[in-house]
Amino acid sequence: MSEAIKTFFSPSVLGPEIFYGSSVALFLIGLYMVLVKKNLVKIAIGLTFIESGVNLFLISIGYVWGKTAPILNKTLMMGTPSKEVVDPVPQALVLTAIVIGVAVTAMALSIVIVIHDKYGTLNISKIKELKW
Amino acid sequence: MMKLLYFIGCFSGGALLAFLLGSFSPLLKKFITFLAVILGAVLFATMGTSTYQLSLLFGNQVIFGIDTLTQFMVWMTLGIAFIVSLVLWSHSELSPTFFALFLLNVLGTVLIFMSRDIVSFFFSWELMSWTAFGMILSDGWEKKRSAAVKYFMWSAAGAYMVLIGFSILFAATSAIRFENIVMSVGRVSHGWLITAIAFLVAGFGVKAAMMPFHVWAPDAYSESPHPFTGFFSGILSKTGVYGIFIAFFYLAARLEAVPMLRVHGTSIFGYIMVWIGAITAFGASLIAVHQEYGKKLLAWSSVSQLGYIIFAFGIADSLGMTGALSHALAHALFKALLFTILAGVIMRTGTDHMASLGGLIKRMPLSFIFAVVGGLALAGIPMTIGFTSKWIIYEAGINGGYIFPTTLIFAASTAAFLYYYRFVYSIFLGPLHEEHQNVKEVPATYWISYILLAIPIFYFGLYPGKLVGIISTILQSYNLPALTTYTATSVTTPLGTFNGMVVGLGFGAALIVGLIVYFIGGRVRKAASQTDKYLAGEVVTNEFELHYSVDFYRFLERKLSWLLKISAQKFYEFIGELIRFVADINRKMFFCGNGQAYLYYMTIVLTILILSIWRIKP
Amino acid sequence: MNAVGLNITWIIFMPILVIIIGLFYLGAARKITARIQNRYGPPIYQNIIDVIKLFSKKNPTNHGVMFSLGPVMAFSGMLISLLFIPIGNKALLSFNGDIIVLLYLLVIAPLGMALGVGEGGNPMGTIGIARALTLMLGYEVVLVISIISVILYTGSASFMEIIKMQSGGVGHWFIWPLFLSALAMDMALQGMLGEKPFDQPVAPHEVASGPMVEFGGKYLGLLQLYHAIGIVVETGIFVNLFLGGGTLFWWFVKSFAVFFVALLINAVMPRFRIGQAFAFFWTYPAAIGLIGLILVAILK
Amino acid sequence: MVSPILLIAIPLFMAFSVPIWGLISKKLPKLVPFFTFAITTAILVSLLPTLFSGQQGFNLTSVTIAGIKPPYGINLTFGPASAFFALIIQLVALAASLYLFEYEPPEPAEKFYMLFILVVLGATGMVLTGDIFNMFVFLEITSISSYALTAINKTGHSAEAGFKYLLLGSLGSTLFLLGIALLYGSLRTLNMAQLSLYIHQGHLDPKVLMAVVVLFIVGLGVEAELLPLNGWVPDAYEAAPIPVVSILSGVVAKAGLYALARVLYTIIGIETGVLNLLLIFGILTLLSGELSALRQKDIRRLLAYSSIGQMGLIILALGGGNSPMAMVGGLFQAFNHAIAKGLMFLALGIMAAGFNKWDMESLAGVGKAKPYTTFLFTIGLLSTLGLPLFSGFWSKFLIIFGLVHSGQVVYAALALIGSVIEVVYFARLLGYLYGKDPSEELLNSTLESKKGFALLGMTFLAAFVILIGVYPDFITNFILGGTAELVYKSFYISSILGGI
Amino acid sequence: MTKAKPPKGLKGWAQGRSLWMLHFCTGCGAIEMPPTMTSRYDMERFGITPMATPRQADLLLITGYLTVKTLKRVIRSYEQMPEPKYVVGFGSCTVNGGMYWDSYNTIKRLDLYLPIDLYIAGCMPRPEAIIDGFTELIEGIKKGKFDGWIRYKENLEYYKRNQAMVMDIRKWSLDAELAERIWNEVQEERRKRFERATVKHVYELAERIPEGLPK
Repeated sequence: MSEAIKTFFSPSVLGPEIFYGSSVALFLIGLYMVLVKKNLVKIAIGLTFIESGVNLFLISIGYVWGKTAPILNKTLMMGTPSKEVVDPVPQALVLTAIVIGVAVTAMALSIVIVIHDKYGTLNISKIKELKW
Repeated sequence: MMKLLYFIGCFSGGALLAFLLGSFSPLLKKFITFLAVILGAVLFATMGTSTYQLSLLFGNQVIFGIDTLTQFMVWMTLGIAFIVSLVLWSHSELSPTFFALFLLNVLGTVLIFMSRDIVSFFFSWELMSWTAFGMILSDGWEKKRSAAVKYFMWSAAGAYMVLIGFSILFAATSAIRFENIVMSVGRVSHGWLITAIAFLVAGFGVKAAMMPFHVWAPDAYSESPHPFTGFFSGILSKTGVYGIFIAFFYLAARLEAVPMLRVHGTSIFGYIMVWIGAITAFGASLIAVHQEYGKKLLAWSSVSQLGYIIFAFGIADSLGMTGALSHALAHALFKALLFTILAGVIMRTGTDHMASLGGLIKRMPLSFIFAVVGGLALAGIPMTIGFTSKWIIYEAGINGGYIFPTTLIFAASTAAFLYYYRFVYSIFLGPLHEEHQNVKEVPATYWISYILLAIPIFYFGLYPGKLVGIISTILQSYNLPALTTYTATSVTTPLGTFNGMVVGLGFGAALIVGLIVYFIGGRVRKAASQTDKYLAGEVVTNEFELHYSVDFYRFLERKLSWLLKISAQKFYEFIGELIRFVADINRKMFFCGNGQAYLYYMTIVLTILILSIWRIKP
Repeated sequence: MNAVGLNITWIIFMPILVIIIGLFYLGAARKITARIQNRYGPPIYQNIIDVIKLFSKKNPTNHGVMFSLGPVMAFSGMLISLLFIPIGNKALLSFNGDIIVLLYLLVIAPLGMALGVGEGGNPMGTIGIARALTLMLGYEVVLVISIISVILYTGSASFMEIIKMQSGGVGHWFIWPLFLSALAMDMALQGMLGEKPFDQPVAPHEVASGPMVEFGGKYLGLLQLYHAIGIVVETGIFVNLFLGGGTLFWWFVKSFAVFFVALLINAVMPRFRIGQAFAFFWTYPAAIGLIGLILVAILK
Repeated sequence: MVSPILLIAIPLFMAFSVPIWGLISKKLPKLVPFFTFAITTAILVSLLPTLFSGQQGFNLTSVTIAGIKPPYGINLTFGPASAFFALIIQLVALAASLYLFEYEPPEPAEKFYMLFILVVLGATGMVLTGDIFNMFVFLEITSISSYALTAINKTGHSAEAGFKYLLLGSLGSTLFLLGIALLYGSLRTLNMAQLSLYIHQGHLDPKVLMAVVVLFIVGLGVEAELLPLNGWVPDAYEAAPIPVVSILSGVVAKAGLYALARVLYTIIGIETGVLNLLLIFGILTLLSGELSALRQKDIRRLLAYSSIGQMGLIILALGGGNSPMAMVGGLFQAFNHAIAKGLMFLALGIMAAGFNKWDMESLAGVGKAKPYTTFLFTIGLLSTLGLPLFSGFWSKFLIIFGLVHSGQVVYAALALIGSVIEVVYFARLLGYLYGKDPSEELLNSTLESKKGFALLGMTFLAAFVILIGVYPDFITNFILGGTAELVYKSFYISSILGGI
Repeated sequence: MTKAKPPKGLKGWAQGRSLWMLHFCTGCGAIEMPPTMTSRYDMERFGITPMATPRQADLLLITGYLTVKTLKRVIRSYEQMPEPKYVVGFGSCTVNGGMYWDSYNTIKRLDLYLPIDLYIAGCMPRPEAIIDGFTELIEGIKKGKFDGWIRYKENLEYYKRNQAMVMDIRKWSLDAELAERIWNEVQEERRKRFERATVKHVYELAERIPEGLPK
């Protein structure tokens, strides 16, 4: 089963473009939500979409087909680690970025709650008391 | 080095002390100001002609130097500053800030004349500009705001034009000292040189109230604190004149070399300045004729007189330069005198609305006498310094062949009689108003300052050669053409001669003859009362308005309305409207308040930039 | 030494002579005007009688020190101007000042009078002064244009130089080459002399003789003297600039001829309104003068 | 051993220990920011002498973290530029923290202080770090704390402003992250020196490089208040509490500016033509900011727009980087702007204290009601206008000279037109402040004498303004060093990587 | 105190030969003046010219009847003239009221209020008569015969009292103090007379005829 999946996702079939493509797709979906949707919550979700797209892009940079996770164990210590594991740095980056993304989303949603309390609406085009 | 620091420290320390201690005692602020000016003058006297270096920016040496021109201008400045500080003894109501800013202003003005490099020049220039603004505001009230803002805006615009001119010169020559710029100005291309000098002249022209950059001047002069106005109009405008002199001196020789710019035997800049000066003088004096407020009238008159100076600078030969510099001094003296007198009148009566004044000769005879003296100089009557300088300017204009501008200048001078008579008549002559029956003469500080100002006015009028001598020395030290045909009492130009002493003695003798004839005539009867006038047998009471002073030259105004309608003010107001419109559009577009719109802008910028990447060739 | 002594004597006697001749001018003016109007007219020395009478009047009203000083200053100012204009090839003081100096000396007199009138405080007097100054703004421009064209033509602003250049007979007078300038200046002269159609400042029917309204007795006497000198000086400028000066006799003949032209115009013309007069000066005479000036500038 | 790490470590510790202090005494958390910044400022000042040694006249130290040397480990760089910006941040933060002594923050107060310290911490981290991803992290720390601080009032306005800020800020930082990803994907390193070296050696496709530039400019432009990305600025400045505003303009914006300068100058390099972009962005930001302020009635918004204009001027100066003069002017202006704007906002806070109306009409005549505060405000204002005797004069002078020197006369002229507009609205503002009589309400508001500590902090800033205005050489060495560090890539690279 | 005398000799001659007149064109005499001044009779032969203001004038012409209202202005103008000054009355109206003898608002005898130097009789006098009168005036002035202004000064109180009978002199007199005093006296007198007034007295008062003649 895992072999089948492996084959299906192998570069010979789809290539690494699938990751880039889907990250761009995520980014664009997020952008669409952010730019078109009027609901604050949807906009917040759009932001997370964009973030996910960027995160996917980041991690797919470092992914090398057929290598293992960058966890040092005895097997790896025997050979040359750099040739057998994927690049560990993007993974670390993505972990950090995800955490940050969560924080931003939480922040956004908490502000949305306040806005809903005070304005009674979530429509972004009605929330413009501060202007000019 | 140390002397310069003492000099700067004297003024800035005085300013600090006046600011800090002034709120405790009004006497202290006046005393400190007075002392600082005197001390500064003493220090300056000990400095002689020398050069000082200060390490200021990035360890660069900025240069302050004193030469004959500097001495001339600085003594003028310190003299008028002394007059102002003297007059200020009677003005406790002004805030300590005013006194502090006044000292800083004097310092800035003096440093302008002393600076020998771009950095220190611009530093002093800006210092002088903003302190003057502060002074307008420190005395400030509701209605003065617009005048102050207008002044500040224009002086900033002027300063920035100067800055651009200087920075072009710097970029082209990599030198900040004037002497180095002169040495390497040959490397500058013609285009840049013309741009630089255009910016410089326009920038200095703002300060010298050159049309069409004059619109700030009447308002600012008339709204500035009354004792200070004489300094403001007499000296601060001269910094612009000085700047034009400097710009021309350092760059004109280079411009002369450009053949396509030569018109009428001189560079086209000179020609343009002659015309601008003439139009400024003529237009401003026509406007001055129709003013209803004394300060406004004198302010427009200042603009007009500065037009004479610009006119003379444009001619730029020995006569023109001499005329310009001597008129700079003349204008400083008589305008300071007239503004100080007006300050006294305002102090005593509380208004400068000419129709509300009148008949003050009965209560303030001294002020009247000196108003006549100042007016004689303003109108350019022989025996006063005003004639000496104007005469040289006329001769320069005719001698240089600038016939039409000279005609305009003459007309401006005639218009000066018109507004001057209106000024002195409406304020001092005519019937005395009921509410001014108990007005007192100005205090001693005032009339001492009148006398101090009147002495040089007459001295240089009777000894025109002395004035020309001073200026010739200055011009010779700059290797400029100088007028050399003069004796102590007379000046000779290619066209004619003027002997101040002969005119003075002759007029004195004529006056004696006139008085003898007068006393032959026997006794006179004093008028029974103020209303003892011929009014077709009618008797009027004091309440009846007999003071002919509103719309004094109505008939003239009617005939000239087409000319007076042309207004730079309206043009600038249109520009201002336009800018406000653009500002509002900008504000409502980029800061519309909708968070999503901001994201749109971000996306658009991102898209445009990303798309523009494809244009990059690898 | 002798020449200097003569000069000083001349300087002292000249004014007296000019005053008397000026008063005769005024008398002649009245006589001529009367004859034009088919009247007999007063004797030609009538103005001398008037002056004597005016100085003999008692207790004219005085409104203050400046009021008294005004006519004195007017008289003295005219007197000093007189010394700066060469009369009959006699230079007097005119080596010490040129035409422009004279132009500004000429201003002292009206200014003094204006200050005196001002202290008189009569609104009609002030209106007269305002009119006079407006008129002055009008004709001064024309005058200056003409004078500049003469200076441009000769290259000198000194009277004696200009007169010297015109020596050698009628054909050398500048009125021929500078005809347009001379014409413009003559128009300006009409305003300067205050003859009709430019007598708005003193118009007796409108402002009760304008500036003179409060002056009586010796004040008026001084002003009469001032006026008498003024006529000689003002016509003298024209004579010196355009008619080539001349010996004493011919100088006064020419001067009177110039005045006579003004008188003829005066006798037959009504009065302009002040605005019209001002506008007139800035249109036709100024245009004529400018054309003349341009011609000089081109031909020179 | 004093190490630059302490500049980050101490605030981090203090920030999270605020609740503990709160347990001891309710009043103690108030003091924590001040003491934190006092300590960090002291550390910074004690570190300054090490900067000015060595052959070039200045020195750049690289501090490794956890013992792994760059380019493999994360490092902090402590050079003149970093130290200069750190100094700006610490000075403003110190003055603002003094203001907090008499300030009643919105509840929960402890979190307010915590976030307050975190913003400064993040900004300090941004200017000190030598690793680009680390910079992203610190950027996020700064910006998330700023969102929270902006919205902390819990009013509708503050929430709205906070949300707008969050929208733009998070999208911007995501784009920044994307740029980092592109760089890492191409060059496989995150160390800035290494990146700089590789780019300099031409290992990067120019198109990718430009894409990275675009992403960085747009990403960091949100913090640096570039034109179309600055919609949040006036709103946040209007809605946030005054100490936060001074921090936003003096600290956050400067950190964003530093990041932009560091990334574009050191990593990308000016030879790639980024300067034109900066010039265009700069001039548009400048003109838009000044024009928007022209008819503004609310003083907070006015200052916000003015702040935008000033940032535009700095960006413009950075765009004139062909001439070191403009660059020096830009950095100098960054310093002046931070100090002066911080001063103005703090003074404004006292002017409107106990009164809470911020439009010109209500505050008219405050010069008579609260003379000393208004005096300090005026000093900041005059410095912003670039008038002599105040520090702003020198920076504006240098910027214009530098711009013209680098051939950008038109930009210089446009910038000066913007300055004239600035003069107009500030002069009008001064007219209001001094020209009228104060209203009854204003006279009855909180006295300025009750705000002694805040005034102390502001006096401290004002003293800096005047000191530098009178004697600019007090700080110019520092700025020259900073300029050199930013512009001379080889020096930076060799200092970090130990020679090439 | 030496008594003032009219000028003689050169002064008198000049004064006579140069009479500047201020003509108060109150009645039909005004019609007779233009022919006298213009081509036919040409008064300017004698140096007589019209002047616009009393300050410059020597001669005050009252050319016809005077109402009380006009009288005030005439007095004011007369007092403003410099000395020596002469007054000439034209026609019978100035002598005794003429055809206005019973008018309620004209004055009948001008010499009660102003010192008249010369009357020219007639209703109205023709230009020939006027010329004749002026010639006599000129000759008289040359000889120092006319001294009206001196009489006016010496009998000022008398004239003022007479004037006070018909008008409020306080406002119209140059010498304000004297006018005030006389006015108060006259009013006091009047009040007393009203207190003991009968109908007959009231009629008398209404006629308002002053008593006595100047010495």
